[in-house]
Amino acid sequence: MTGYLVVSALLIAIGATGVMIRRNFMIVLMSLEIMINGAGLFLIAMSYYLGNVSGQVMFIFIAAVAASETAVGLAIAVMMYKKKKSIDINDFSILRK
Amino acid sequence: MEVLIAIIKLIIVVTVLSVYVMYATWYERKVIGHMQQRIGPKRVGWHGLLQPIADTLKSFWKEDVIPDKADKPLFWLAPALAATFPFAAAIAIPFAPPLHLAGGKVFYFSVFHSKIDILYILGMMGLASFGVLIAGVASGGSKYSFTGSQREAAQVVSYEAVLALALLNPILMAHSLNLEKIVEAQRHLWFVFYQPFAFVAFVIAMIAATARVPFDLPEAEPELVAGHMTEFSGLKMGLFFFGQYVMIFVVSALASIVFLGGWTGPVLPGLVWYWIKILAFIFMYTWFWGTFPRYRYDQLMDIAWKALLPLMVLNILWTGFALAVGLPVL
Amino acid sequence: MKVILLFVILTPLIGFLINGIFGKWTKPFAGVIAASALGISFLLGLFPILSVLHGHIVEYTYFTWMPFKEVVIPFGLRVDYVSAIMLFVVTFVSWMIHIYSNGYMAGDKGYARYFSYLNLFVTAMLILVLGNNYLLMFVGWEGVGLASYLLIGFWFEKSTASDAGEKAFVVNRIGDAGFIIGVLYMVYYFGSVTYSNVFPRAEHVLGYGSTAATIIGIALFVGAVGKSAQFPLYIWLTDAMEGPTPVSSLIHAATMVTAGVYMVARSNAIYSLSPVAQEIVATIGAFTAFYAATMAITHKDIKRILAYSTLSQLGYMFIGVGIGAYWTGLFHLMTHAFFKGLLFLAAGAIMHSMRGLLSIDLMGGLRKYMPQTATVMIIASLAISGIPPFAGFFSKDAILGNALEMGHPIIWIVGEITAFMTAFYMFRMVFSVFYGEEKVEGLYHELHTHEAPAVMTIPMWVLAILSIIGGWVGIKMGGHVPIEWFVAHTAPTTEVAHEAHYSEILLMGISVTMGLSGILAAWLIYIKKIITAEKIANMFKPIYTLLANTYYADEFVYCCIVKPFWWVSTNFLWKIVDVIIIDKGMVDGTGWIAGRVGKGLRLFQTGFANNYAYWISLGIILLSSWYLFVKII
Amino acid sequence: MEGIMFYIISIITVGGGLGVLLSKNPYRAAMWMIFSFFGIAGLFVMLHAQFNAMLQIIVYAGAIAVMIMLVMMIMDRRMLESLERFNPQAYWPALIGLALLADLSFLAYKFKINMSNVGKNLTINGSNTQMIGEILFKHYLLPFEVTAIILLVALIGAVVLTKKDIS
Repeated sequence: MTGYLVVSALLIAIGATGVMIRRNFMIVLMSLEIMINGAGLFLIAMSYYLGNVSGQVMFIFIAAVAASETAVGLAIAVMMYKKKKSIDINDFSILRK
Repeated sequence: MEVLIAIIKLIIVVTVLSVYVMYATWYERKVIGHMQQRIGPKRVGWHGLLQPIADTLKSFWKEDVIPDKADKPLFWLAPALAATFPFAAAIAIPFAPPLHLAGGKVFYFSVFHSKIDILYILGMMGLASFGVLIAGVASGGSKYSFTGSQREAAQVVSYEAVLALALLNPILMAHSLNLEKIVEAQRHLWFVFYQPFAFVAFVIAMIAATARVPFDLPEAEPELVAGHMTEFSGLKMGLFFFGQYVMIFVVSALASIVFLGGWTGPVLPGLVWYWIKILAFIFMYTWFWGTFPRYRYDQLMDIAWKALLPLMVLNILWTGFALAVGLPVL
Repeated sequence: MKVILLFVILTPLIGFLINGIFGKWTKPFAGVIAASALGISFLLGLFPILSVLHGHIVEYTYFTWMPFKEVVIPFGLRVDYVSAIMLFVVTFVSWMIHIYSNGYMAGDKGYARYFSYLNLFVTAMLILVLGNNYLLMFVGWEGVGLASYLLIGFWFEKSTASDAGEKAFVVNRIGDAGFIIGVLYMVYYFGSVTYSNVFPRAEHVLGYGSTAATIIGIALFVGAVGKSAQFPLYIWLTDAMEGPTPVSSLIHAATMVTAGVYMVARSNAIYSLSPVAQEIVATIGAFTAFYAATMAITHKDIKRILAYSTLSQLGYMFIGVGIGAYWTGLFHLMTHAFFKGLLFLAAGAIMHSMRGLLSIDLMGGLRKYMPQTATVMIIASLAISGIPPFAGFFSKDAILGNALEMGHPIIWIVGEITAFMTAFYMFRMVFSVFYGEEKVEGLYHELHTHEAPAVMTIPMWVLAILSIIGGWVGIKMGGHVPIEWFVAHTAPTTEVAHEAHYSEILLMGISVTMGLSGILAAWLIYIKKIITAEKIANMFKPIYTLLANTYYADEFVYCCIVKPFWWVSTNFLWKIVDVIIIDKGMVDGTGWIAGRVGKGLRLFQTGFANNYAYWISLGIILLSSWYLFVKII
Repeated sequence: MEGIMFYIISIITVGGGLGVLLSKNPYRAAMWMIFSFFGIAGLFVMLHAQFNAMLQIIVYAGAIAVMIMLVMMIMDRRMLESLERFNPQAYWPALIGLALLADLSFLAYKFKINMSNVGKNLTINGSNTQMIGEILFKHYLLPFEVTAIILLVALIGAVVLTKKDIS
């Protein structure tokens, strides 16, 4: 069991690091996906070890939410690209002002 | 033991599919030739029967050109993926009705057999487009390749949804995702009679998902030369063809299993029925190729999003409702 | 049968979908589609009705609608002795009105929209009638509310129409709250809302005369008051006359407003347990009957007269169900659906040929121009006045006779007086519209007043025939009254300890006398002109003004409810709560605090998305560390 | 046997993740991401969650990845590929990531549950799909409907965002 949980922790950590250090917005989105998958893996592993299928059901919800998150994220990316001709995350700082 | 059987099956499937693909090209050229009042391949062998072998051999000896600006690893990866995923989908397709052996055992004529066959096939079909996508990216800035890949991506995303929704109706009616169970559920009447709209939508979506005429926009010759395959040559290009033809086989088999009752049918043995149906679909592809003009790109998208998708959603609502309250579905 | 019953509901729904979605294309035959959908629905509905007549209650559960832990609510349909009557009345009268609408609405630019709404309304009404549990009934209840809102405000360009739609919606909401409370109580006590589950156990669970039964009864009755426009919540109905006239006929005469009566009759098992609730129902019914009749006397607008008379007749129905003789209420509901539907349709025909004019002051001698409409109008008026052998006589007499026998003499007296007034105002209208001389010279010529087309007159004639013979099921045959015997299977009459016996012939005689004297009075005043109406009005000036202004009910609502609200809103909510507490204290205060805090936090807001991620990650680390070190170690 | 399988698949999964983290070219990153998704699907199969494994492939690899690729293809290629790999000050966040990893792994190591039900109750009549359906539409009906609304909102949001020029 620990193995699965460690893999899940690794994925979450990798995803989080990706979100923190990458500059390319598309890769930030991908890192988010990786992170979500880490969480999903945790749920499925727990569903297996606890003998309760609820975890798998939760994964379905996670998948749906991940899909919507990607859709909105990509829409933002497209809009930002239209406006700034760039998807460098450091250019996305209009909220600062 | 089981692993051994699986490996043997795999080898057989590879061989059969390779031969099938070679002769599918011959068959298509013949049929399209006759439709256009030509003869088609005639020189190599009797009625050109050896032509595909000659073609295959030639593609082996062709010079393998790799553009300077190409992204090398991806350039290698693209044709490999384009051939692998359709093939991965094909291993779940049975090649014959399952054989009931003595002692209650069942011998399946498919390499991979599970309770969720259809989901597996859908997943692999969705992935099959990656080969094309990467081909565009890897070709090193070739406009033709890039545009072709772009179109393919948009087309696949749209039609994959239609395909899945259309499949959902028979799945609901059969209460199973397993191909054998679905065939079993159609013992009395094929689902095409219950679900004519879903069948039509599935046929349209399957042509679009395999990017053939009249939806072959990713490789529209007049505008894009050869679309995503422009920069590829020799064996690599052959692999793209292999992928596409295997894909056609997969969707044809899926359509005949899910909507036309697979190996059920009167008089003739199951195996014969099954292959008649599959070959009919493959003939349909060629027929469309010979007769239809290509759609415009916006029309393609309109068909998917404005016509097929709402129609299928309504269809599913109706099917689910009818099944829930015990009405006849049609 | 299972499928047939479902399609009784589905056919109007399909009609609604066709006209609603493809209205642009189906416009030329939208009316035909809608009417044939209703026709099919009616014919299919006959099968379950026949089955009930043979003594088999039809009930099917189609699927589980809402599975909660203990309370499982199914989606099921039920046709028993009560709902069979409703099913027949609703589908048949609606069908007639759909056919009639083909002529009435011809040329309107919202033709397809109108018919889609009409079909939606019937769908909702059928769900209300056929559902086998209270929650499904509530779906229909709200569905008819929605459809009536859409239909009343059909000509939404007119601000009065859209206002009337909103008013109907808002007033109904008060009643719905009561209904919901009743249903929730029921869930609390029974753990179920299915009829077949609740009613047999009602006596066992609640007990005779218990507070719980009274609360449920009253809460449900509040819902009925809203939907059936009884005394305090009746104000929406008269305004609702802004809709097209067939809509008034459908919604405000035959179907929706009777939903309350149906619901009380349906819940007979609960009402029978609570004499208090019954008393309230009957009293409010009697009061409304009288109160509305007085208002009908002074009004000059045909549709308003009919609206008030509807209120009055609904009051009669509530007397019927309130005294515990449920069959009388349902019986009157049925006959009323026939003759009041007919009256509204005839009024619509007049309106159609008078180009929308409705005041009885402008009409007179219309009989010569519209002979058929005049005939059916007189038949319907005779029916509502309770003249034998027309339908209204039997049902009204059954209600009043039972009221007296069950020991409610005051209600009986009020009912008889109301019967007199009913006859009077109905024939006041008939005489001033159809008899006498043309009041405005050349008006008819100018308007090209003419008889309505056949597509409108035929449904009127069908309803006219039913207005005559519809009451005959109330004649005693072979020792029992057929309709009483029929309804009593599902809704048995409450037993009373001391049953007084009065001579039936005498009671009938009194009723008939009341009706005839009302007609006579109207004849004397409006035809013979022994004394003109103005003179009487002047004689009782204060009362007349009061009545003509509908007891100042709208003004009362405005003064006592809207005004104080207004005052509290301006003086307290706005000036003190809003300005001082919320604006100064909370909004500015939070802003101030947020500003202060923000100044500190601004250091963190670098505007780089990555930096935000650091903090989130640090938060996760802190949380997991806390869990690790505090919880586990 | 199973242990070896687990290690191979874990290496694929984590390797894919690292590929996303480290690769400069976003297209290659997408490929690595798909690689990682495959690994996770494999892990799901090992955990007897066949339905979710297929869902993983269809939704993540088939739809989300294709969507990301599609959006990247709309953008200017040279701009995409010429971006700097990391933020200028990437050391601190990398440290935070490492700390997160250490923390979570330690948590995973310390985590103790009752192991008496391992692998049970995951199927009805041998079908994982049916079990999920039973639970999803009976116990989680409301969350399911809420999810549907979330998807609808995201759909509308995405359309609005891409359609209007916000200035």
